[in-house]
Formats: sequence, C-alpha cells, structure tokens
Amino acid sequence: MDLRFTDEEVAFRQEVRDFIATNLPAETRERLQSGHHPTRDDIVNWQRILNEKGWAVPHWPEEWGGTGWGPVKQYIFREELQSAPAPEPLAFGVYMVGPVIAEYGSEEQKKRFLPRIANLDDWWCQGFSEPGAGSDLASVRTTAVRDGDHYIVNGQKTWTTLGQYADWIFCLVRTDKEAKKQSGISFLLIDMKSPGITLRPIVTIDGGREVNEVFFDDVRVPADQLVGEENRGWDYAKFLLSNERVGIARIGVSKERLRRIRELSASEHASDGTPLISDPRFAEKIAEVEIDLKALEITQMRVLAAERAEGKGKPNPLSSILKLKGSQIQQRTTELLMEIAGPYALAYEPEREEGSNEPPIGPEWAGLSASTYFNARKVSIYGGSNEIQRNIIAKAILGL
Amino acid sequence: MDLRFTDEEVAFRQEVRDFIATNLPAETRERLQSGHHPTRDDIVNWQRILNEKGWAVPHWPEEWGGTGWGPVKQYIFREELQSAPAPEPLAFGVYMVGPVIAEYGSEEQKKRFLPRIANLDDWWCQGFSEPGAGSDLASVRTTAVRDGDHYIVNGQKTWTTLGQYADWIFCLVRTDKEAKKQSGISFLLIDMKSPGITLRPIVTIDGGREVNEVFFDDVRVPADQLVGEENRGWDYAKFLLSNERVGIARIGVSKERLRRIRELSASEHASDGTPLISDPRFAEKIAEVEIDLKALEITQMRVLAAERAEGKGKPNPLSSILKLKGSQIQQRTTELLMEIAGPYALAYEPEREEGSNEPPIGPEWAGLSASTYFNARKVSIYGGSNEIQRNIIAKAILGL
Amino acid sequence: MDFDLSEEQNLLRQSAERLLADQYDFEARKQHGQDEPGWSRAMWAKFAELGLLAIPFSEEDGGLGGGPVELMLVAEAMGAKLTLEPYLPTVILGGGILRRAPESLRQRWLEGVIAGTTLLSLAHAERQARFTLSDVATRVRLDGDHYVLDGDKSLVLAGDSADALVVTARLNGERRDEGGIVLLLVDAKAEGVTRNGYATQDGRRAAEIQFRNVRVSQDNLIAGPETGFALLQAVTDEAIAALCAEAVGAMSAISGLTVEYLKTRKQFGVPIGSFQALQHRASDMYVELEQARSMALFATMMAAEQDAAKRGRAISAAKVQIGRSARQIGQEAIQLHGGIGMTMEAAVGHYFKRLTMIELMFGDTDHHLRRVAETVGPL
Amino acid sequence: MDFDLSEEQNLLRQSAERLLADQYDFEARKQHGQDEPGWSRAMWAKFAELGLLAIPFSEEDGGLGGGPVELMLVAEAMGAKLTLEPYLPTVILGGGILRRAPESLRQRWLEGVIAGTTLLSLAHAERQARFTLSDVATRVRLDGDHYVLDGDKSLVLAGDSADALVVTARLNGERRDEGGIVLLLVDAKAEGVTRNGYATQDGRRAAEIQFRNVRVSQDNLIAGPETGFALLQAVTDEAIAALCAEAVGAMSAISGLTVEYLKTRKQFGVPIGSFQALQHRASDMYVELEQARSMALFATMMAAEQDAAKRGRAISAAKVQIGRSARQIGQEAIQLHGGIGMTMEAAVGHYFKRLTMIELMFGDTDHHLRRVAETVGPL
Repeated sequence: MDLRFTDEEVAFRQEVRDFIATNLPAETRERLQSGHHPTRDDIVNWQRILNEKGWAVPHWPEEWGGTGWGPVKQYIFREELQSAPAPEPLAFGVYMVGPVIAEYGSEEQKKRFLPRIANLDDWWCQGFSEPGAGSDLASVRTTAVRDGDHYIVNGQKTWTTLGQYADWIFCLVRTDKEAKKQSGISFLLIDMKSPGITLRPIVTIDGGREVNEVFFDDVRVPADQLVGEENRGWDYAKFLLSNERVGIARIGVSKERLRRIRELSASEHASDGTPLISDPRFAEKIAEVEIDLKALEITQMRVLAAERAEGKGKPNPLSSILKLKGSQIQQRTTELLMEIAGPYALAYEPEREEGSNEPPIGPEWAGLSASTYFNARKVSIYGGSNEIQRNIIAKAILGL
Repeated sequence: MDLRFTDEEVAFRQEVRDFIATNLPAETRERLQSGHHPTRDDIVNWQRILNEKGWAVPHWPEEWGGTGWGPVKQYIFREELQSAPAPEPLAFGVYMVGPVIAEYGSEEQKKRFLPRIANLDDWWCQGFSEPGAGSDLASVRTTAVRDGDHYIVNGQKTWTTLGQYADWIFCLVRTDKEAKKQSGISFLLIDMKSPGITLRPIVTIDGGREVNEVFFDDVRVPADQLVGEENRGWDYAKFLLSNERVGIARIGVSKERLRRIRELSASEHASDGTPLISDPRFAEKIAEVEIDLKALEITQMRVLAAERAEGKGKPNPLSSILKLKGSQIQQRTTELLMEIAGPYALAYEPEREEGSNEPPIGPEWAGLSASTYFNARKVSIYGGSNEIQRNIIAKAILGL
Repeated sequence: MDFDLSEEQNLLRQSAERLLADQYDFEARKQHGQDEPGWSRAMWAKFAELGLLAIPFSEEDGGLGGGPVELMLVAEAMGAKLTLEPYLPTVILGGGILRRAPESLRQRWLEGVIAGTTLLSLAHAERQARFTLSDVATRVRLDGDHYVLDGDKSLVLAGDSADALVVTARLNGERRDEGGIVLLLVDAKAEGVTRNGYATQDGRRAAEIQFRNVRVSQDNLIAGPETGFALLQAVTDEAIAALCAEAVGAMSAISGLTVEYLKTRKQFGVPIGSFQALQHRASDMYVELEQARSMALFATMMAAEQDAAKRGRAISAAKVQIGRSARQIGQEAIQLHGGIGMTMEAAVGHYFKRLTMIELMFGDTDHHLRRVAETVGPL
Repeated sequence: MDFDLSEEQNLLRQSAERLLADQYDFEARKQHGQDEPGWSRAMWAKFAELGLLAIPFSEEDGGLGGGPVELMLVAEAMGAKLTLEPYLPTVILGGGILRRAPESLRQRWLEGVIAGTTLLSLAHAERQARFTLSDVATRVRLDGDHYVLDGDKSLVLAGDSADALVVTARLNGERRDEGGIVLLLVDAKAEGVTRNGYATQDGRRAAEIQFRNVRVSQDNLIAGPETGFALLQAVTDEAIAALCAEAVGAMSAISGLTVEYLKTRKQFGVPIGSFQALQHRASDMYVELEQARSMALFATMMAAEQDAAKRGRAISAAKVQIGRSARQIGQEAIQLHGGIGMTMEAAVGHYFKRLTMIELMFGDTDHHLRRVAETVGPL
C-alpha cells in the first residue's frame, strides 16, 4: 500500500504541467483565473494545441487518437488541466459522443466524425433531456420516423449546453412508440444546420447563456447517422453516462479555486483592516474545505486504483460519492469566494465580460463571484442530481 | 403588536422567581445546577411545597387545584422552574394522567386520584409504548379481558420512565381484538403493587436507570379503574399527547444550560491558557445557539399568543417546530458542555453520583458532561421523533 | 405580549398586499424592470397614493407617524413580490435620516418624498470599509458658509436615480473613528458629483458616486460630528430590521413556490412531493422560515430601542438568523426545483438572488455573528 | 499509487479479524469487560500468540518490524469489535516510545510486551494541559545517579493495570516549553507512585497517577530534554493515526448495524428502510464513512513522515475528518435506531460512546481544525 504516485507518474505530471505552462495562451489562462468562462475560441484553440501534441482524446482507442494511458495518468492529466487552469475539453464530443461512436458506430461514422471531434472541427452538443423529464432521462418524447433512407425528427430537447456554437447534436429519439419506456429509443447524430432546427437560448440565473432549447420540426436526418441498431439507443446512452462520471469530482477545479481563496483572503481585508485569512473563523472555514477536498482526492484515488485493478467494466460504487461530495465542495468554494467579495459581490457586471472599458465596481474578480456562486448551484442538479446519487447509494450499495 | 410581557406578567414572573428563590431547597438546586438528575425526594418535596402554595397543577380545572392562569403565565411559570433550576413536576401525573382523569374520569376517580397527584402522594408512570412499536403508539398488544368486575391484563410495556418509584401506572390496553387498530383500545389505571406486575430496568447509554420494562402477567384490575368508556382509550391518549407538547421546547432548560456554558467557558481554559470563551470560534458557537434559542422563544410566544386568541382546542402547527428545534437546541447545548469539558469528559463517574467521597477526576461538573450528552440524544426520539415531526409538517402544514 | 395588529395596521397590510397582488405578479415585474430607470415610476406613484411613502414620517411633517411595525408589514409585502422600487433607499435610509433632520430640511424635502416626486439615497459605504460602519474616508471641511466635500462612495442603492443624497463625511478624526462623522444633504446634480449607475445581481440599481470639491451650504447639515454616527447607526439598524422583514416575505414566497412545485411536478409518474426525502427537506425549510419570521419580529421590536448596544446585539442576532435561513431556503428551493430553478424564466431564481444579496448587505452573517459573540447580555 | 496489501498484511488482517469474529461478538465483549481489570487477560494472551503485540517492534527486538499500515489493519479490526484491551497504551503509545529507547531498555522490557506479560502506559497528560502536548508541569531533577520525579498525571489510559509507565517530566524550562521534557520509564509499583483507577465512558479504564519523590535510576531515561518532545510528538501522531483507523472500524460497524436495523425493523407495517428520508440519511452516513476511511489512509501514510510540521498538519486534518464523521455517524445511528439505540442492550450505543471519546482524545475536532487553519502548505 502506497498512496504516493510512482516516480513515473510524478514525472508524467511534470511533463503535462510543463507542456501546459509553455503552450496555454496567457490570455486564456488569465480569463479562467479571474473566474470567467472560456470563450469558444479559447476552447477550440486549446483543443487543437492538445491534438497536435497527441493529447486531444487520451481515453479513446489508440487507433483513433487515444494515448493508452491508464486511469491514473488520465486523472493526472485532467487534474492538471483543471488546476492550470486550462479550458477543459468540450465534453460533448470528447467524453460523450466520441466514445459512443468509437464503441458502437460504423466504420464510416468513425472515419467521418472522430478525427473532427479530436480537433474540434465539429462542435457537438447534447440532445438528451426533454422539457419536464428532469432526472428521468428515459422519458423521451421526441420522435424519429423512418421515411426511406431518412428519419423525420419532431420534438424538443432542452438544457443543451453551448448549443449556440454547435455544428452537430447527438439525440435520443423514440423510434418505437409501442415498446416500453427504455426500449424503442434510438441514438441519432444530427447536423445542426438541418432545416427545421431552431434554437432558443435559456438565460440562467447567473445571467449567462450556457444552455438552450432545441426544437425539431420535421427535420430530415439521413439514416446512416443512426448509431448502432435502431431501438438500442438506451444502451448507448447508459454507456455514455457512465463515461460522464469520469472526473465528475472536479478536484482540480476545486484545488485551483481554493488556491485563489487563500490568495484573495490574504489580500482582502476584514472589517477591522486585517487580512480576512487572519480571522480565525474564516481561516477555519477554508481549512474545513481543504480537508473535505483532501478526503475526496483520496477517495478518487481509491476509485482509480480499483478501476486499474478490476478493469473499467464494473462501475465503482464510490463514484456516487465523487459526484455528491465533489459538487458540495465546488459549491462551497464559490460561497467562500463570494464571502470574500462581500459587498462587492452585489454589482452585476455582464458588460465587463463582453469587454467594456468601464472600471470594475469592486476588485476585478469580485464582480463575478456572485455569478459563479449562482451558476454552481447547477452542479448538484445535473449529471444525476444529488438526490439521485443518494438513491443510488441507498439501493445499489446499502441494499435499502 | 408588542412582544414584551405586560407589566402584570413581569410582576408575575418576579413573584414566581422570588417564591422559588425562597422555597427551593439549596441542595436540590445545586444538584440540578451541576448537571445531576433530581432525586425522588427532590421531586416529591418540591411538588409538595408548590402544592402548599397552590401552584402544583396550574393548568388543571380550578375545582381540582388549577390556578386559572392563561397560557402566557403558565409558560412563564414553567420557564422559571426550568431556569431556576428547580425539579420539573413529574409529568406522568401532573401533565399526563391528571388532565385525562379531570376531563374523562368519573367523579369518584377524580376524588380518589387528583388530590394525590397534585401532592405527589402517588407517583405515576406511563404504560403506552410496547416493545417494537416505536413511533406507532396505536400498535397495542397488551390485552385486558373483562372478568366480572375486573379486567385481566397480560402483556408488556416499555420505556416506562421512573417506573421504579411508581405507585400507579396508566396503560393503553387492547379490549377488542376484532376492532381495527385505533379502536378497541382502553385506558386503564393500574396499581403497581398488583400481583403479576414485574419491572425490569433498562440501562440507558448514559449509564442511568431512567426507564423500565413492565410485565403484566394475569394482573387483576378493578373495572372502576377504567377511564371513560371501554374501547375509547385512543381518544384519551390523543388528548394526553396533545398536552404533552406543552413546554416541549424546554426553553428554560436550554437557557439555564447556556448560562452555565457561558460561565464555564469563562473559567475553563483553552490549550493556550486563555479562557475558552475568548476563542472566537468557541464564542461564535455559543452565539449561534443563543440566536437559535431566541428565535425559538419568540416562536413559542407566537404559539402562546395564538392559543390565547383561539383557545386551546386547535393544535398550532408551529408546535412541531417547538419540538424539532427545541430538541436540537437542547442537544447542541450538551455538545458544547462536553466540548468545554474536553478530555475530562472521558471519566465515567457514576459512583460519585451515589455520593462517594472520591475526588472527581476533572472539574466537578465535567464528569457528567458526556453522560448528559448521551442522555440528550433521546429528546429527538421520544414524544414523537423528529422524523415524525417532519412528517407532520410536510403533511399537515405543507399539504405534501 | 401580543402579536395582534391594530385596525390601521391590518388595513395598511391589506392594501399594500392587494396593490402588489394586482400589479406585481412575476410577468408585471419583468415589465417594471424594463422601465427607466430599472423600476416603475408608475408603481412608485401608486405607493405614494396609498401612503406607503409617508409611513415613517411624523404627522407634523405630513407623514403617517408609523413605526417599525408598519415598515415591517410593507417590507414583507414587497419582499414577497420582489419589488424593484427604491423603498429602502428613499423611505427607510434617506427618509429615516431626514425625518431626524432639522426642521428646515424636513420642510424642504419631505413633502416631495411623501408625494413620490423626490427620491433619496444614502451615500455612505466606501470601498475600503467592508462592513465597518464607522469607516469613512470621505473628507469634508468648512469653507466660509459652505461645506466642501471630497471622496468616493460606493454601492449607493438606487443612487443613479436619487434626487438628493444623504452623504456621510469625516470632519475630523481617524478613518475608523465613530466621532467626527457628519451627515449632509447633497443635491444629486450638484457640481462635482459624478454618478456611475449599474445593475446589481438582484436586478436593482446602485451607483458609484464621486464627490469632487462639492460645495454644500451650511443649512444642509443633518447631523454634526458628535451625533452623526449615532444617527447613522440607528437608521442602519432600522434598515436591517426592514431588510429582515423583506427577506421573510421573500422566503415565504420562495418556500410557497417550492411546495407548489413539489405538488405539481411529476417524475417517474408521481408528484415529486410524494418522495419523503424531499418532504423532510421542505419541512426543514419551513422550520427555518418560521425561525426567521420570529427573528424579524424581534428585530422589529428592538429597532426603536434607544440603547444602541442592546439594539445592535438584537439586530445582529436577527441578521444572523435571516442569513442562515436565507441561504438554506434559497439553496434548497433551487435544488428542489431542479433545472428550471437555474433559469431566469422561473421566479424562484430571482428570489434566490435577492436573498443572497440581502445576506451580503449591511454586514454578512459572519460579521453579525461576531458582533453577537463579542458582546454580552441577554438577547 | 496503490492500495494493495502485501500477502503478509492480508494474512495479518485476516487472522486478527478471524480471532475477533470468533471471540469478540457483542455478548463475549460483555464478558470480557467483567473480567479483572476491566478487560480480558485471556484475549490479551491470544493477541500475543497471534503476534499482534509484536507488530511495531524491530525484528532485532523480537518484533515483526511492521509499520503504520500493519497497525492500521489491527486498529481497524479492533475498532469494529470495540475491543477493551489496552492495545493503544501498551503497544502503540508505550511500545511506540520504548521501541525508540536505548537498547538496554528495549532488551529489558520488550520481550515481556511482545509476550503479553508486560503492560505499558504513557503517563503524560496533566489536568491543566487540555490539549497542549508540551504542557508538562511534572518536575524531575537529578539527584546523584537517580532522577527524582514529582507531579500528577491524569487520564493515563489503562494506567491502573500497567506494569511500567512511560512518564513525561520537565527537567527545565517553562510549563509549555517544548524543550526540557524528558521521558522516563518508571515501574508502576515504585515507591511514591499512587494510582487511582476508574472506568471511562467507553467502558475502558484510566487512572490518575501521583508521583511523589519517585526515584528512578538513570538508566531508565528514554529521551533527554533535547529530544523528548519530538519523540512524544511522533508517537502521539502515530497514536492518532491508529485511533483514526480504529474509528473507521467502529464507524463501519455502526453503519452496518444501522443499515441492518433499517432493513429488519418494521413500523406501520413496512421496514423503516423503505422510507426515502431515512435512506438518504443512511447514504449521507455512507459518504461520511468513506471520506473518513480515506483520511485514515492518509494519516497512515503520513504517520511515518519525518518532517514533524508536515506530518502534524496531515494528522490533524485526518483527526478533523474523523471527528466530524464520528459525530454525524454516531448521532444518526442512535437516531435511526430510535429508543433501542438509547439502551446499553444494543451494541449501537457502545459504538457511539467510543466514537465520542475518540473525538475528545489527543485533541478534539476544534483543536485540530485550528492546527490545520494556522499552518500552511498543501495537505
């Protein structure tokens, strides 16, 4: 038993860190450090830099660009990206549809889509959720009816993140209305430029425009864009969702945010004029999160070690902890950041995000602190809400 | 709207306080202040002092010794008892069976029992819970079969508090096995000296002997000890339980304990040699409970005001808060006391309770702090567990 | 001890609630927010008509002579509808100070405030102060028969639309001294006043205001260096009490929305409100709400207390309870709503944001908890 | 990075678990607790037989040369069964110090410890010290070729049955100085030693011990005034790491009992484990348990770290996590058991009490949280 990384792993971490330090555009890093979201260009540029290095899609089959790294190296790689901070790869292509195509797609589909995903030539988005479905993903009402060598798609998807940039969307559609719920679903790839697709932005409570509704009105989709077999889409979706859990703890993100919290609470002052960090209560609030995060990091290591030992097939029950606790820690760090900003969290400064010359109301970073806090409420809702995770633990682990 | 007490109420509080100061035996007060339970004699003596004053059973009908005080004065009276601290009246007689007999008993029962309850000539205990029933009080399996002018009682009761001192027990017994659950239950008064009754103590986790199991083996009970009508006992039990909620918040107890916490944290020292209270974190932990308690006190006032306005008939939904939050605050105060004791909470000193001459291991009060903490876990379990209270709020108030 | 409202108070509450029920549902609120200057002047006129703007002023000054209870009722009603209009800055802060000003100032300004034609704000907070009320670096000096004002004020609530500003400035003493702070009434359009208005996270407005060599005639002095701080403190405590009541209104509304959502929203074929885990969390929200309501009542009762230490301890205790309840209720409301709670399309997020900002205003929860912990005496 | 146990470690764990499964169920434990002196000498002999008492000692000293991982495995197994025997005072504290003592002392004492015939304890804590490790008022002076010891020690774990005591005493310096503390080995029956044994809340034993003019020959010096404190600190950190593992064993057991209870206990006609609110609370207990397990692993890994600051920060972080988890899991286990959890008849209360005492030993949660907050560097 040895919780330390091996020398090889340590060297690998250094290699990744050096590569990021050298190649990550300074402008991108600064934007992320100050709490902003990466721009579309930030994400695309960085993905292409990684792709050039051969690190665009480490977890894919080597034939399609995978690096053959084991789970530990993959974890190190993601953590370094998160804590750089560098833009994380666009999950919808790299972590979601890519592996599905690689596993279940036709040879033609692989050739057509995978390289363009790795290089972010195509921006993908997700068409799973439907209005009113909530955590019940299998309640799919969007239909696809076969018409010669096309499907005709009608219906509506929602919570489609960054759909406004998307070239393609992968969708769950109902192809058999008679079958019971989870049967009768198929997995379709749809060109966002297809006639009959419209997008409506949903403004979130942080004022951001991250998510969208997507409407399908008699959209014709070539039948060769069906993945795998008709009516087996739910299997592919489950495969996709199990991949989504990788890195869900977002430990690197929380580490980076804790670094900023320590730094800012040393420079911001409490009411009596001393740095916030010298207030024992505030210092202890930070320490509490640090301890939470350390515990979670080791839990993450345990999951990785088990994966390495048993192969990736069997889902590790601890991964529900990664989601539950990981989201709580992320949310807690945004609370602390907002508390450091204090009154200066009040100002709403979306104009500044779009590059205004107005001076900020408080310190530069403070204007985003409330938005970041608001936005982070989502992490306990999406990707299997924390209530769902508790259900999973109770049923699958505790047998209740 | 005026949250202050009226001049008359303030004067009344002073009168009560003065009476307690003059008449409460010093030995009793000291025992309670240091965290011990009152002895049997403490309780009996004090009840008789109150009875002589005419304050033994303020809430009873005036005919049987009630004072005619409104809810506010009754509250003030109980709070002053709790914060003196004086022994609280033995609830089983004064708050439970007494009002039931006064409301539903025969004239003969009233004359026979009520004066002896008021003077604590008879020590009563409760025979409601049965093994395995938990929060489901109506699941009564103890039977009473009519045999001439007697009932023959067989079965078992549990969680009978202070049954070891009891002269009488009031019991829910099943008199009709065919009726559905809540019907078929009767309310019997049983002499504890009856042949066939045996008592088995249950040692609780604080090492105390507060509760007992009571076994009934062909116990003959004169039929005139049935309260009200046969098979209507559940109605009387509900009436009794609604009275039990009075004072359930135990605000006076928590106030007194907070006073001790402030006092002890000023005299006990933190690791660096300064008083614990000068540790900002500890002071804030105390302040948090003080604020909780203040809020609850006002919530209690709101309940009292509503009672005064609407009469006591209608149960106030806020009373579930009194139980829920009241128990949490009581438990929290015991945690803080134990944290002040720190390492000196480790020693288990039951011998000292029984009057040994050995010097205490730590400071005098510290030896009881862990026991008090352990014992206080019960307050979120009994009298309608906090889970039951949450169910009540969800269903009766929120309509979920 | 009673919680009964007088007939007048009941009437006031009912009329305020009726007006807002009619004209301030979620859709109407969206409209009001798009009016210039970020809230509805038409609504403001209706508030004036109903006498809401006259509440705290003496009858002699043309007001209704109301006290903390009346303000609580209005604040709670407004909180429940998330009104955007500058009631806090004009009536409670600016008005609270002006109603204690010398008669000449009251005569000059209060008529307009009560009629709804004059808007006030309190220009007090400064960038470096965080939550220290006495931290005033803005300087003032006497030059002949004028005061001359220099300094920067921050987060002036609705400062961009105010007609007159109550400004705190230091005549003497060190930056955090309580003595030496004066209160002046300054015309918002006076020479040397520059205002930079912006939106706040809760959909309201605030302004950064620079004062550069602003000349203010002596008769605009509201309070001199001996009494300025005490007055500021008293009015701040009144404002916190009103803010607590507003928060209770908002928490009550957001809890109601959440319970309603739990009843109507179906998942896996049943209303999600039938899941016991969610029921218990809704119950805990209810407990927090009622505890907050109790402390808002306490703050109301103590807002007029003359002993500043006693009052401050009580007000801080209330603010702590409101802050804790607001965070738990706000976060749970979003969580129980799920995705829809994350969008601006549902009302719940707007309440959440306002509650979050209330937590941060006039001292956050930690600040007030420390104030309670560091002082002694019963609550 | 791996969590794999070696073959020997697996064997050790299995044999310890098997022995305890056979001889330490809840009923057997009751019996053991009634043996003199409050635990079972027969079990102790079995521990010796199995080599559990030999783990941390070098092979040269007749031990097994095990480290923190081996101690973790044993402590966790013992925690799961709430063993009463003085493994912590004899093997981990007393033994931990003795194994670093000069060879003559090791030769004289370790054979007996390993054979199970000699019991040790650490007489260190004093009434005034609370959690300050360097707070030692017990004085020692050199008188010819003897040390002379004077002072009072408190809460000496299993001190009433110990054969030899490791005693900390101050040779020079002020009461809280780290320098000047020496460690001596003292025969528990030496003249001038008075022991007052008593039960602790978790059903174990401790003693208050007075040293009055106790003469100890020079060759019983374990560590002098320059190195005494560092040694004490290292062994305390090892003990905390073992205590964390013990707590994980106990938390795992109490969580298992609770889940089992939820499955079997019926109320209103159904198993109470079918209530979703209770399911979610059981899930939260599970999360806390696994987080605690992770931090116990971390403590184990860091227990042998040479850099005392780094080690201390890690050990404190682990103790905080254990303390938080223990409180939540312990309280929830009692609550979910309901009335039966309040009685000594059910095992759950015994676990709860032990977990509560672990929280308070070697520094409570607040103490260690402060240590983490006041120091810097990554965990």
